[in-house]
Amino acid sequence: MRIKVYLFARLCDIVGNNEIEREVPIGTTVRMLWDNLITDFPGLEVYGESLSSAVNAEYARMDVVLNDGDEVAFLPPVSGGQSAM
Amino acid sequence: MRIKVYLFARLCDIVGNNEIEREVPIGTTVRMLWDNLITDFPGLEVYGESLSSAVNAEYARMDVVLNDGDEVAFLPPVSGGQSAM
Amino acid sequence: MVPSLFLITTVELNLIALMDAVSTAASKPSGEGKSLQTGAISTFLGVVRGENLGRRVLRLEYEAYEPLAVRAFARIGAEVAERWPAIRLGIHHRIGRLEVGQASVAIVTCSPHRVDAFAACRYSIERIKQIAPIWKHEFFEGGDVWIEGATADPHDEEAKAEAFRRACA
Amino acid sequence: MVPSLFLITTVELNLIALMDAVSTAASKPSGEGKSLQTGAISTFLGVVRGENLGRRVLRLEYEAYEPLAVRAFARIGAEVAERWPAIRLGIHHRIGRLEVGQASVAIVTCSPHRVDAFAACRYSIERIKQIAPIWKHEFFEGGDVWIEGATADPHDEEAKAEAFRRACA
Repeated sequence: MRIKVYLFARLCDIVGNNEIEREVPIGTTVRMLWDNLITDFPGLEVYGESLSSAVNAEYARMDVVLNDGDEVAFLPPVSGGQSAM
Repeated sequence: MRIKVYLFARLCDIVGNNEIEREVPIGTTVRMLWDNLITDFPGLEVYGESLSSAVNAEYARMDVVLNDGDEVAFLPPVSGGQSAM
Repeated sequence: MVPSLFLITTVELNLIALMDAVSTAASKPSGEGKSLQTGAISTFLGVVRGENLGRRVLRLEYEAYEPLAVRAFARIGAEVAERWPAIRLGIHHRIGRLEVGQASVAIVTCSPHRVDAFAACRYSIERIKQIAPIWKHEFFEGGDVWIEGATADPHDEEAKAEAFRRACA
Repeated sequence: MVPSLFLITTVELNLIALMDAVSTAASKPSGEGKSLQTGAISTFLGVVRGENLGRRVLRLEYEAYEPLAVRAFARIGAEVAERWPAIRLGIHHRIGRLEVGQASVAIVTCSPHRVDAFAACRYSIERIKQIAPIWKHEFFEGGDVWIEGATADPHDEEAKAEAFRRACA
């Protein structure tokens, strides 16, 4: 299956790209896709605990099973709103 | 002494004027001026408990002694701000 | 022209102009607290509702004892500055005839942080209702009535405490 | 043209346009809740501060996952509507390069009464910080850093409860 992966903020810096494509086998979950990315980009690993993910622009749990053509986004901790706490 | 008296909102309606002048003896307090007004305009009396007063555009207690030329304002309960509670 | 921070006016309120005035005002004579320090702006607009207590409201007429009202706003400003030293505040209140949907009062607070901006803005509207010598005359379908709220007493510490409580301060 | 109630934009935020959009929006499909019922408008603007944690801030760059951010705003709108049925809400967030003094986020709530307008506005900024997929990159004198706040989880009921608590709701 072909999956489009979006990466934001520091994750984009680490990977060097805000959008990449991955070929994954049927049955792959968001978590498996993430682990797969870590193999190529070990710098991502520290985000394992604080990560959020979305599938097709909806928040999704890491155990969601992917479908061909899905767009997966990995989101580091967010900081929208005003400039300071 | 000559005192200028300002009346607002319902008080103005009752007196029929938002500004009147009164001659009062030396030693007159805001309270005495008010009682004097009630004699002429008995409709004011119900405001005795909920009244505020100001002398020369500063909030003042009813026991303040007036000076010649003072401007005294009698203020019914206020309702500034937005349109409803 | 930068408008006054505390104003009674018969013309339409201009929230943006008030925001500009507040955000460029220094919170201290030294110039400290200028816009470099603004991280949060909270505003409040009171608007004439078309309904009150089940009555269909046609219009309101606001009356103020103007010089005392401006001083009451400045007093609220001093109370806010005492509690939240970094806050800058502006209050404009409109008087005269107001139609449904028009704004009667505009409040702006600028602060480094949002917590104080919200609390000071909320505190200010509570205090305006308590101590600003402003009255409203409601014209509704079938009659009219002067709305009478609180007996104005700026020295009533209990009222002040209640305003802080409502502001969650 | 009336702007969307929930928007990510690269251009300067227009608070007045957002207020117009929110105050003319019906809170219910029936048309109930239109401007006749607006008695209070609370707004919040987040502004880029010139100082953060003792650092002199030069500028910020905001990035968003736009489609999810707009949905997150709409989700906050649904949470607000559930708690305060009469409230109407709008949220605009700017992304891209922002200079000190520029607004990053604008929130508007319209309500019959001020209590709910303030609470819903405050709740919304807390929720934006919790669940909106938006990041800021701070460029300060001597370096730059991605500011990382909360792990976004819209289903975290504890975070939601904390936002209600901060809103004094």
